[in-house]
Amino acid sequence: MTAFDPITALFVLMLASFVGLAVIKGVSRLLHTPLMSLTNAISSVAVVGAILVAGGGHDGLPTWLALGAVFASTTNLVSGFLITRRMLAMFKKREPRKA
Amino acid sequence: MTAFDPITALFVLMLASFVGLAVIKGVSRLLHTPLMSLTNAISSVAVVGAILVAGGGHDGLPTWLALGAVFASTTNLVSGFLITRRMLAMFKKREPRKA
Amino acid sequence: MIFTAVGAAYLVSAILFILALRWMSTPETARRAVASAVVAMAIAVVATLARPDVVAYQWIAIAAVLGTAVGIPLSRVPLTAVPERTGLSQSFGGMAAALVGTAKYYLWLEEGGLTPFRTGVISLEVILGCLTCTGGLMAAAKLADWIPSKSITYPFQNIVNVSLLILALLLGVYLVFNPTASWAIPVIIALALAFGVALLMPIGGADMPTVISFLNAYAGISAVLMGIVLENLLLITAGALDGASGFILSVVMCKAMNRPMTNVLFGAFGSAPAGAAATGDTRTVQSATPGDAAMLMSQADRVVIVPGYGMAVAQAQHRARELYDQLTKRGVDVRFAVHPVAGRMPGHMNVLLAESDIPYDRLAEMEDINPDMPQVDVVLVIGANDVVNPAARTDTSSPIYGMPIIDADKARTVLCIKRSMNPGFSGIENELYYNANTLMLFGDAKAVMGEIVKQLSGEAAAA
Amino acid sequence: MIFTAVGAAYLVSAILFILALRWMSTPETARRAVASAVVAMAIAVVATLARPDVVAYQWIAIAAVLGTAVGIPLSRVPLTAVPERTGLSQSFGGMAAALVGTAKYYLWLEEGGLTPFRTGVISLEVILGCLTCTGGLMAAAKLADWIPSKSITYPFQNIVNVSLLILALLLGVYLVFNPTASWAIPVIIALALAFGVALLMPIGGADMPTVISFLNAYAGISAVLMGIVLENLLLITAGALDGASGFILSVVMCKAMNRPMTNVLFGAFGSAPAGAAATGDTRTVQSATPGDAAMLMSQADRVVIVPGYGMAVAQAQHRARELYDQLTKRGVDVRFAVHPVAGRMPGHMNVLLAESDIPYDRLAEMEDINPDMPQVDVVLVIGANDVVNPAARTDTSSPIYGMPIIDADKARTVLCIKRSMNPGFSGIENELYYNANTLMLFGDAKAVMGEIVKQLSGEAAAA
Ligand SMILES: NC(=O)c1ccc[n+]([C@@H]2O[C@H](COP(=O)([O-])OP(=O)(O)OC[C@H]3O[C@@H](n4cnc5c(N)ncnc54)[C@H](OP(=O)(O)O)[C@@H]3O)[C@@H](O)[C@H]2O)c1
Ligand SMILES: NC(=O)c1ccc[n+]([C@@H]2O[C@H](COP(=O)([O-])OP(=O)(O)OC[C@H]3O[C@@H](n4cnc5c(N)ncnc54)[C@H](OP(=O)(O)O)[C@@H]3O)[C@@H](O)[C@H]2O)c1
Repeated sequence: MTAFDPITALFVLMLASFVGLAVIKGVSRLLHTPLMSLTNAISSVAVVGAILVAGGGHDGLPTWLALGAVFASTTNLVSGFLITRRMLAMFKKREPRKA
Repeated sequence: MTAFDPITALFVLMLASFVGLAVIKGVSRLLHTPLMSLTNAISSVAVVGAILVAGGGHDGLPTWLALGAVFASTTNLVSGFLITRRMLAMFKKREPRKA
Repeated sequence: MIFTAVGAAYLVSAILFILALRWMSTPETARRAVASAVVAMAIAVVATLARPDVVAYQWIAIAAVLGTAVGIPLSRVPLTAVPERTGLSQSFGGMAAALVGTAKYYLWLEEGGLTPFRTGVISLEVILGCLTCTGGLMAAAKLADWIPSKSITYPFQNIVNVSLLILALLLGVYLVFNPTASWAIPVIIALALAFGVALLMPIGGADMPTVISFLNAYAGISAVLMGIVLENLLLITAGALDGASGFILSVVMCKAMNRPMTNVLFGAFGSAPAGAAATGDTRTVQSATPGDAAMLMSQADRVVIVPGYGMAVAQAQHRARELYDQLTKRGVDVRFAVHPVAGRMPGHMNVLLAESDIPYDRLAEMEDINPDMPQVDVVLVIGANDVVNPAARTDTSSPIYGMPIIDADKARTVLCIKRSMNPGFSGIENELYYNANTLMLFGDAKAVMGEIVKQLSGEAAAA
Repeated sequence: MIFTAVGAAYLVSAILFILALRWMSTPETARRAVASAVVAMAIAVVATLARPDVVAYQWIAIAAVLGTAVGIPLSRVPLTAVPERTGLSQSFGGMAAALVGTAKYYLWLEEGGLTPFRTGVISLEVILGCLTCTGGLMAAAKLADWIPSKSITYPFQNIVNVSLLILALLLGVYLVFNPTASWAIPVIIALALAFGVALLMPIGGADMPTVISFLNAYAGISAVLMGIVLENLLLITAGALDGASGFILSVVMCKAMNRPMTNVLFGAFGSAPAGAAATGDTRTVQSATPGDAAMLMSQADRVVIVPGYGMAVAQAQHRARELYDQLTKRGVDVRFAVHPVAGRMPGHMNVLLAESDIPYDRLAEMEDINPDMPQVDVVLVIGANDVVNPAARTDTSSPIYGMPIIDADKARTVLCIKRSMNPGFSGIENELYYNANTLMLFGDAKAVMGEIVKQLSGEAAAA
């Protein structure tokens, strides 16, 4: 789609890495476990790549491989977001129930 | 030169802005004045753009305008770096001379 | 036009992903973080489906439904199984990258679109994806005890491992110069898959968390490579975020364990430190009963609870909550001191304690609580060992020397719950147990804690 | 191939720029920051000159030599003139952006390369560049007193200003739909230049620092737009860094002055607060002589010096250093309390004190020193006013209410050096001067400080 050259890709990669390092450093230590599952979920945006290949209207092996990738990434996507939400819901400041 | 489309430009801009906000927030308050002159100097990388237009082998008005830009950016470049260096050289931890 | 719209959607999606990670900076904003990431993902997927070059939907839908069907149960695992879930997830991520890379290779082979640059990147993507795939699987299997978690070694192991990787890389280089030599692809895949297994073989189960964190970084990098292959800036950005997260968490773990980064970065070769395990010490320890412990704590002004891996194993976090309630009711000031590498993954204790509904403002970090330790009446150590081992401060010959610890030994009285005198993760003795102000409470953490709570509530009922 | 090499050079250059800003995080690493930025710039320029589409060098060399000739003296200005230098530099930056945008427009006009997108971005670049150019110039002129620095207002001023900007923008929109309507370019330039002047007219000299910081952000954005026009990722990145810096410094200033961002963001229309200037107060203040001050401080254990704008005006920083030396020699603990907006630009005091060789570990930030104030024997306020005005804490009707201040009034004794009872920047009375524990030292800061130092050193010589 977009015009593209390797240097542009590297530029974006470089900047995104700096952004990543900066934001992750700011994450509360309390939340390192949910952070791990959230970034797992985020990296399952690879599903976009899988859809692009699987949906290209080709036949044969490449499509089947890409469908495998759709499956694998969807798994990550769903389980990653759900478990992150589940874990985060546990963090409460004030005591909400009587034990 | 590089293949280019507006979305790519915006992507780079967005990421660079996040990087900028993150690194600038980390700058020591002690150094806010030199920071101002350093970023001035850095933004004088506009000289690259001026050179591209001025050196393109065209004639007439555009070249003269671009040469004006080369002059203006070089001024910033030189004075920005020199004054930043001068200011930073003043920051000393231990007392280096007898007053 | 439509491509510009899709590009704009990807841009918005990338911004939301970044904001999501920024919002993970405090628990208050963290729920917004998930919402933002979900929206970002939805935008990305919808925009992709709307692209004119995506024409076949039904199989994608089926694969997505299957993925969801597997994903939902995977998200319901008990919290103690989170490390293995993460390993599995890394494995799936690597698999996806490898599959897409391979698929794209064959597509370009048909269409004649292969350039040296493209094959080079595809090779890297496939290698990294495959090794993450089997590596993550192995890590998950060892953590879940599906396979023996102990370190498996054999002669020339390192040479074999390195050769597998070098062979795969050489084939990748060969492909750069002969992009259409398609026979090399399956060989690369096989080599990389084997390398992932071989890499994890010598690593003991206890070292898995660090490995998983590195695999996280690898999975991120393979997503970046996929982005380069597919010329997709969103994938590059998201992959870089994932990679940075894996990298930083690994650094945090290594630092908190005082182990050099390089040690783990270069494949975590080598086994977990063997250490001088329980060397038939003849010194005696003082033990106490849950009743004594209940008495001591109920009379204290300030109690600090130090949870460790043993609390996770015993699932004793709910008992800890009950103890917290009982003591708080009596006006005792109770706090939890959480060491950055207590347990088996970063933030492990925080999640467990949050699960049992302990308000997170009662959790203190090591640096904040250590200065207060001399004023603490009772420290209760629940299944923690290395993170309270004073040898880290004093004994230069100890493998954990230099690792920052929670100064439990500086409190007036220390109570330690564990099942035996066995060492913890690092396999070394703990002086703390022999101190004059230390009392041992032997037994399973859940059972002992239950006893203590029963004493306290019985006492309360009697009063 | 060569283009890939140039792109790679730009990539390295961008990385070095980012690292440079990261290294500004501490004074220790700051020198590395400049070195890294210089290298980055050199790489970028050399790579650009090496591009095959850059063919004519001699005029560029001449322009660069001229620029250097102007730049060197500009870097030698006294430190008190740094704000106006910054304004001038923003002005040059804006000019460069506007010139390149215009030049590119005419080139594309000849070559037929104009697209709606390109003309749109060029228009924005030219507008922003031009307004930054005249705005920066005006700010510099007001700060340097080349023109009267007071706020100049006339009826319907805001309407005139906004109309100028809107007209320019409308012409830009017209150009998007009629890219070749080249007559519009000079008109846009004229309007934007006029807007820059008009925008700065009503703003008093004292408000200039905030305006300069915003111009910084504007200059950054115009560099970004230039990068988009020239399809150059390095320019986009560097411009964004500059923009972010201007933006954050503005936020810091606004916050420390407790003024809403929007107040300044939308063009800083309106004049500096007029305030209720010295309202012929009948209360009396106690004044003291430099001799008293010398005595008081030499007998103190802990002295805190609070510098302000008056110290900069009087150039009294070197006397402050001498005082610091004299007191330190006597075993007095001397620290400097630096308010974030003391003086007239962010970090102003820090640079002046560094110039006079005061070690920067003796400079304390407001938040750190305030809790210690009740234990301080003597606070010496040198030409500071608003930043020590207790009305900010207590008087809800005060224009500076809510601005965080240095709690000088909580010290045992407060000495204030200033020339009169005139108010400071915000034009309001300062209760501090009337306090029972405050002694005024009237006179020029340099002269008074000189006296104090003379007393102390004379005393030292006599002893
Ligand atoms: N958090 C991370 O990210 C991470 C990652 C990698 C490695 N590590 C390492 O893991 C270690 C963590 O330290 P830690 O102090 O939390 O744990 P530890 O040193 O491994 O000690 C755990 C203790 O819990 C006891 N225990 C086990 N099961 C129990 C049960 N059911 N009931 C009661 N006690 C039980 C064990 O003693 P008994 O067998 O006698 O009961 C053991 O001594 C550190 O060495 C750290 O470097 C952490
Ligand atoms: N730093 C920034 O970035 C920035 C930016 C914009 C605005 N501001 C504003 O500037 C103000 C800074 O506060 P401040 O306390 O540093 O300064 P200030 O409130 O402006 O007060 C300066 C004082 O110094 C005295 N003074 C002037 N020349 C003197 C001389 N030669 N010798 C002795 N005293 C002299 C003046 O009193 P006399 O006339 O009686 O001598 C005046 O009261 C704040 O209101 C802040 O909001 C700062």
